[in-house]
Amino acid sequence: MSVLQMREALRRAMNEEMRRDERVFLMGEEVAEYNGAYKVSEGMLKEFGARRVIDTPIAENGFFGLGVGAAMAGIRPIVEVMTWNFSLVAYDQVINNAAKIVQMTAGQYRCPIVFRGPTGAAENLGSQHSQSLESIYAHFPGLKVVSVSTPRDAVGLLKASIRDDNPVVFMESELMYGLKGEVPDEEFIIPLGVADLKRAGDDVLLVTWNKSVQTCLAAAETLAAEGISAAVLDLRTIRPLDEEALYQHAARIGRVVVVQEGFPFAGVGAEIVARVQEAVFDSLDAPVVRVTNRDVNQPYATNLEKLVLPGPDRVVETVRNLLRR
Amino acid sequence: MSVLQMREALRRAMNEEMRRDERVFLMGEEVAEYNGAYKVSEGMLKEFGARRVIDTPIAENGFFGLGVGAAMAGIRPIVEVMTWNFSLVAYDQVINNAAKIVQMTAGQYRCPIVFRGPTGAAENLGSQHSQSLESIYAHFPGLKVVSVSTPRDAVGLLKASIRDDNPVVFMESELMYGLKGEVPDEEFIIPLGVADLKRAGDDVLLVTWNKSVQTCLAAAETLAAEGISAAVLDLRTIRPLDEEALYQHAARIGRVVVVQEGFPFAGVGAEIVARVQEAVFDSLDAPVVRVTNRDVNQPYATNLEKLVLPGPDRVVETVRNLLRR
Amino acid sequence: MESPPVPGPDTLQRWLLDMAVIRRVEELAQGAYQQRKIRGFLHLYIGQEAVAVGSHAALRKDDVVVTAYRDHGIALARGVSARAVMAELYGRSTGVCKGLGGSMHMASAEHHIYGGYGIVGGHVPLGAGAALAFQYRGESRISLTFFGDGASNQGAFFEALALAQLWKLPAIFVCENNRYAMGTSVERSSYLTDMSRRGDGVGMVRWQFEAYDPVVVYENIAKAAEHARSGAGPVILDAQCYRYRGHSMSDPGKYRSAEEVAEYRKRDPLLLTADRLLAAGVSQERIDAILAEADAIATESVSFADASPEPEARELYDHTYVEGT
Amino acid sequence: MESPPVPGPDTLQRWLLDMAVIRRVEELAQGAYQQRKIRGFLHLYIGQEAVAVGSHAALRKDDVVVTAYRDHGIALARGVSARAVMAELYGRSTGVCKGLGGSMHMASAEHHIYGGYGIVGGHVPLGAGAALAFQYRGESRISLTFFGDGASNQGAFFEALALAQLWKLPAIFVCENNRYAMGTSVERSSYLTDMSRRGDGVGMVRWQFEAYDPVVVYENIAKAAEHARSGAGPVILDAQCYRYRGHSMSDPGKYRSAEEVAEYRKRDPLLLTADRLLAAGVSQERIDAILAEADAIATESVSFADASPEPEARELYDHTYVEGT
Ligand SMILES: Cc1ncc(C[n+]2csc(CCOP(=O)(O)OP(=O)(O)O)c2C)c(N)n1
Ligand SMILES: Cc1ncc(C[n+]2csc(CCOP(=O)(O)OP(=O)(O)O)c2C)c(N)n1
Ligand SMILES: [Mg+2]
Ligand SMILES: [Mg+2]
Repeated sequence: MSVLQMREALRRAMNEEMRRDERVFLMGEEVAEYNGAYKVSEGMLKEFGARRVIDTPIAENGFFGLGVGAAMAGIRPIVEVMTWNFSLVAYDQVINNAAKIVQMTAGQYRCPIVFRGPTGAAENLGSQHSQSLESIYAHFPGLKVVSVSTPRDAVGLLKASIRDDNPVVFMESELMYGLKGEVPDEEFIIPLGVADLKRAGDDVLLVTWNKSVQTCLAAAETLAAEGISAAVLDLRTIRPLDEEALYQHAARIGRVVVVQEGFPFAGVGAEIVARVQEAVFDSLDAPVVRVTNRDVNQPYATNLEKLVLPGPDRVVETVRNLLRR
Repeated sequence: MSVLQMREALRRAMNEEMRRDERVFLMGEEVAEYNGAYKVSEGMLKEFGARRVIDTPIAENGFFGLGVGAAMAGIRPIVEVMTWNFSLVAYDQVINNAAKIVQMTAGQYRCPIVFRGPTGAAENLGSQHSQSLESIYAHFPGLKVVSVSTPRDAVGLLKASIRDDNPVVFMESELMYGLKGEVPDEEFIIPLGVADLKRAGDDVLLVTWNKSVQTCLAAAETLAAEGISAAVLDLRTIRPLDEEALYQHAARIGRVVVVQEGFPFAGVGAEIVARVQEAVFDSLDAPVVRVTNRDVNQPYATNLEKLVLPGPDRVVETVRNLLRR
Repeated sequence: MESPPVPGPDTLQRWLLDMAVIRRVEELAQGAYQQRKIRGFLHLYIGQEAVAVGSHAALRKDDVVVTAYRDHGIALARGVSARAVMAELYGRSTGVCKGLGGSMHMASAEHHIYGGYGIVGGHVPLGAGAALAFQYRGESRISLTFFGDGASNQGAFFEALALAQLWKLPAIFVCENNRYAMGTSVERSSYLTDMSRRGDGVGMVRWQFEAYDPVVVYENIAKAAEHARSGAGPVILDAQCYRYRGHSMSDPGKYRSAEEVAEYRKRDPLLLTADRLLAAGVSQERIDAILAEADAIATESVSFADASPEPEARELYDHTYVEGT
Repeated sequence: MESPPVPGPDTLQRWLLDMAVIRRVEELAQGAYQQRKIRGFLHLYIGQEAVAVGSHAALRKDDVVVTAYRDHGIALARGVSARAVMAELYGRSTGVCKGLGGSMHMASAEHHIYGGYGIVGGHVPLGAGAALAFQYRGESRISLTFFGDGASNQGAFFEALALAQLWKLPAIFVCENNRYAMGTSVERSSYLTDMSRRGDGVGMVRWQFEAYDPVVVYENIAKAAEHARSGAGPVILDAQCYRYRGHSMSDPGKYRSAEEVAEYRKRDPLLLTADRLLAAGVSQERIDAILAEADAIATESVSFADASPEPEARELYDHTYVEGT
C-alpha cells in the first residue's frame, strides 16, 4: 500500500498503461510542457517524450475528433479536457462520432478512446466553469461513463477505461486532485460496471458518485451520531450501471436518497430514482428522493455558491425528513 | 376555425409575430430562398424580404452565437435548426451562453431567442439523424423547452415562445409537419408551462409530449376497446414543467406511464418518474414506468428501426402489465 | 514535384468502368427509392464520379478515406462491391454495414473507408486523426478527407485544418466543390468561393482545380498525396465539380436553371473519358461494351439486394458496445 | 482612409490615468487574492493596458465590446468604476454584476460591454451578433470583439469570421496576441503566429500591429472602426502585446524566461505614455500626480468592496429567468 493523491493515482494509471501498451498516448491542453493544468500529467513528457504526450491548441472539437479518428486507426488516445465544461464545444464529436462508430460501421471499426478531466464546481468559478456534466454524456448509448471518488478507484478504473475498446467518458474533480488515499502497490484493475459500498448501513441508502461520496460519508457520520445508520453506495461507473448492487441494497434498506452534484432536471439522479422505484417498488418505505444542486446557474459569490451545492447538511436534513415519514 | 398542417401553423405563428414586432426575424439554413428544408418558412422571404428571413451557411455554432449576440442587442431572432441533431455542434452556444446570459450579467442583459426545429426519428435516417434531444437541453436552468404535438398548440406555443424574453428551445417533428388539425382563426397565445389533457381517463395516466402524443392516443384507443380507460397528458412545455397538472392527475389515477421517444438514460422521462413518485408516492398503486426508445443507437434498416421506437403496441403492453400488478 | 505518369488506355478503360458502375448503381438506386425499396435520405453522386475514381487511382490501398453522406461513389471507387453498396441502401444484412448504416454511412474497414458521416463537417477531424495515427506509428500512409463547399463553414473543419497544419500531418483535404449546399450556392454561403483558400488562414499548401476529368483529378491528388506522404505537411484542394441531381431525393432543384445543369453536362466525366479513349484509338464498340458491363454489374446488385435478408434483431444490440479490450 | 488625429497631451494624460488605474486595481486585486478575499480564477491584464485604453478611445460610447475572461482592463477602460470592478471581484452586491459574475464575467449594459466570457472563443459569435443587430436596425454602431492568440484556434471564432465576412457585418475582431495561451506559446499552438492571417481564410481585411503604445493602438483601431462603420465589412487585427503576470494566479510561469519578460517591460504602455508626455513638455511631477491619483482610486475601491454587503439569497433565484416578454 502507498498513500497517493488523486492526481498521482491518475498519473500512475496512465504511466502503467503507456509503459505496457505503445499504442496508448495522452493529448490535451497543457498536458506536456506545463505538466498539466492540475498537474495530473506531471513528468509524463519527460518519460514518454513529445510523441506520446502531446500539447494541443485550444481546439477541443478538433482534437477530440482527431482522437476518434486516431482510435479508429488503431492507436489509443487518452484525451484530457481541462474541465468538462469546455467539452461542450466538442460535444458533437463525442455524441455523433465516438458513441456511434461501432454501430454505424456494424462493428468494423471501434473507438478505444478515453476522454478524461474534472467535472463539477471547484470554488467561485461562476456559471460557465462549475457544471457537473455526466448526465448529458450518460444519456447516450455507445459511451461508457466513469466517475471516481478515491485514488484507489482512480487507478483501477482509469486502467480499465484505457483498456476498454469503447469510448469512455471519465470524470474527476478539481477539488479532489489533492485527496489522499491508500492504493495497493501491485498492479490492479477495477472492472467497469461495479459499484462499491463505501460505507455499510441499514436505515437509509445514499447512492452517489464522484465528490459527493465525501459529502455522503460526512453526512453518514453526522447521522450515525443521531443513531441513524446510513449506507453509502458509490456507483463509480454510471454507464453501465451496477443495477444488481443498487437494487439489492435498495430493497434491503427500503429508503433511498440519491445525492448528485449537478443540475437535477433529467440528471443521472433522476435515472437512479426512476429505476430504483420501478425495480424495488414493493420494498420501498418511502419515495426515492434526490439531493442535487439547486436548479440555478452557479453564482460567483461564496455565500450564494454554498446555497447551490448539495452539502452534507442538506443530505442529513433530507434523510431526517425521509425517516420521519 | 381552420384546418392547418403543422408546418402552416408554425409559419402562421412566425408570420403573425413578425408582422406585429419588427424586431423579430428568422434565420437558418435554407429558410429563405429554398422556403425551408421542410417548407415551414414557405413564402416568408417573399413577405418579409432578405433582411428578415436570412439564409445562413452551415455554421450552427456561429449563427446560434450570432443569434445570442443579436438578442442581447435587442432584436429577437428565431433560429431554425434543420434538425436538432445538428445542434450538437452549437451546443456550447445554447448552454454556456444563451442559458447563462441573464444570470452572468445579473439581469443587465436578456436573451430573447427561439431555437426551433424538428427532433426525433423520421424514418430510416440512421443513428446520427434520428435523435430526440430535449433531455440534454431541459437539463439546464436558464432555458425554456417546448415540444409540440398539434397545429393548434404549435401556433399558441410558438407565439408565446417568440414573445418570451428567455431563450426557448422549441421542438417539432419531421413526421408531424404534415399533420393536420383545427386552429382558431382569431389570434391566441398558449402560455408556456401549461400541460394539456389530450384525452381524459381513469385507469392509467399516460404522460407524454411531441410525436408520442399520437402514439399514446392510439394506444388509448386500443386500451379503450379492452375496457381500460387511459388519460393522455401532453406536457407541451418540458421546462418549466406543469407540476400541478401532472401531480393532480397522477394522484387521482394512481398509475402512471411516461412515454418518451428518445434515449431512456437520464431522459426527461426519468425526471417525470422521479418527481411523480416523490410527489404522490402514497397515491401510487404501482411504480411509475417508462416506455422509451431501446437503449441503442438508431439503425437504418426498417425492421430494426421499428424495434427501437416506442410505438402504441409497447405502450399498450406496458399498461396491461401495470394493471395486472 | 514531378507530374505523375499519364494513365494509358487500359487504365482509362478501367476508370470508365468504375465511373459507369457508380452512375448506374445510383440510377438504379434512384428507381428503387421511387419504389420505396430504399428509404431515408439518398444523396446521389452523379456528375462527380471523376473525383472518386481519379482520387482512388492516386492513393495507395491502405490510405484512409473519409467522406460525408454523399458517399456511394467513394465506396464503389475504393472497391466496395456494387452488391454491398446496394444491399446497404436496401437495409439488408448483406450490406457493407449490415444494413445498420444506410446511404449516409458506408464504411468498409477492408477498404480503409471510415465512412460515410451525416453531420456536415463533423468527419473532417477523423481524417486528420487517421493521419495522426500514421505519423505516430511512422507509417507512410496518408488520409484523404472529402467534404463539401457547404461543410467549409463548419468549426470542426477549420479546427482540423489548424491542427493538421500545426502538426504537419500526412493528410489531404479535398473540397468537392459542387457549387451548392442543398439549395444554397457557394456564392451565397461563403465570401470566398475557392474553398482551398481556407488553407490560407492556417498557412496550408493549397490549390484549386477543375475536377471533371478523372485524369486531371488523378494528377492533382497524386501531387498532393506525394506532398503529404513526404512529410511536408497537409494540402487542401478545391475540386470544382457538379452534381446533376438534387441534393437528395426530395429536392426539386429550383435554385438553378436547366441551362446551368446542361452546361455542366458538357463536362461529364464519362463523356470526357470516352473522348480520351476514342482519341487514343479505342473503339466506340469497346466503350459501349464497358457501359454495358457497368449496367450488368449494377443490375445484378439490385437482384442481390432484393433477395438478401433483413438484418436480425440481435444486430440491434450487438453493436452498441464492443466486447473485450 | 485618413489617419485619425494624434491625441494631444490632455488626452494622453487621461489615458495614462486610465491605464494606471487598471494596473493599480489589478495589483491590489492580486494582494486581495493572496489574502483569499478574492477567490476563483483571477486573470490579470497587467502589461496589456494600452490595448484596452487605446481601443476605447477609438470607439463610440454606444459601440459594443465583448471579450474573454481577462476582462478587468476592458471594463475599466470602457468606464466601469474601479469600485464596481473591485466589488465584483470580492463577490459583493455592489459589483458590476452584483457578485454573480466574478472576475471572468464583467458585463455592463450601461457601458455596452457584453462581458466577460469563460469559454475560450465562445464569445466571438456574440460580437458578430451585436453587429448583425446594428446592421439589421440600420444603426452606425459597430462591435469590437477581443480574443486571445489561443482562442484563434476555436471553431466558434472561425465560424464567426466566415459569417461576418459573408454578411459584411460592422464588426472588428482584435486578437490580443500576448504570445501565450496559458503555458503554450503562440508558436506551439499555431503554424501562423500573426493571427490576423486567419482572416485570409475568409477574405477579411486584416493587419498586424504592435500594441504597446496606446497611441498606436488608437490609430489602428480607429482605422479599422472607420472601415467597419462605413459598411465596407469587418476587419481582423493582430495586436501584439504581452502579459507580465502568469495566466492566472496559480501559474508559476516556468514556460518563459525572466529575460523575456524584462525585454517586454521596456515597451511598457505606461512607460511609453509617460515618455510621450515628457516629450510633449509635461512635467515628471504631473506624471507622478497622475499615478498617485490612480493609486488613490484603486485603494478606495478596495475599501469600498471590503465594506460592501454580500449578495442576498434571492439573487440566486432572481436571475435564472427574466419575467415578462
Ligand atoms: C451540422 C449539420 N448541419 C446541417 C445539416 C443538413 N445538411 C445536410 S447536407 C447539407 C448541405 C451540405 O452541402 P455540401 O457540404 O456542399 O455537400 P454536398 O451536399 O454538396 O455534397 C446540409 C445543410 C447537417 N447534416 N449537418
Ligand atoms: C473552450 C475552452 N478550452 C479551454 C479553456 C481553459 N483555458 C482558459 S484560458 C486558456 C488560454 C487562453 O489563451 P488566449 O486565448 O491566448 O488568451 P489569454 O489568456 O492569453 O488572454 C485556456 C486554455 C477554456 N476556458 N475554454
Ligand atoms: Mg456542395
Ligand atoms: Mg494569449
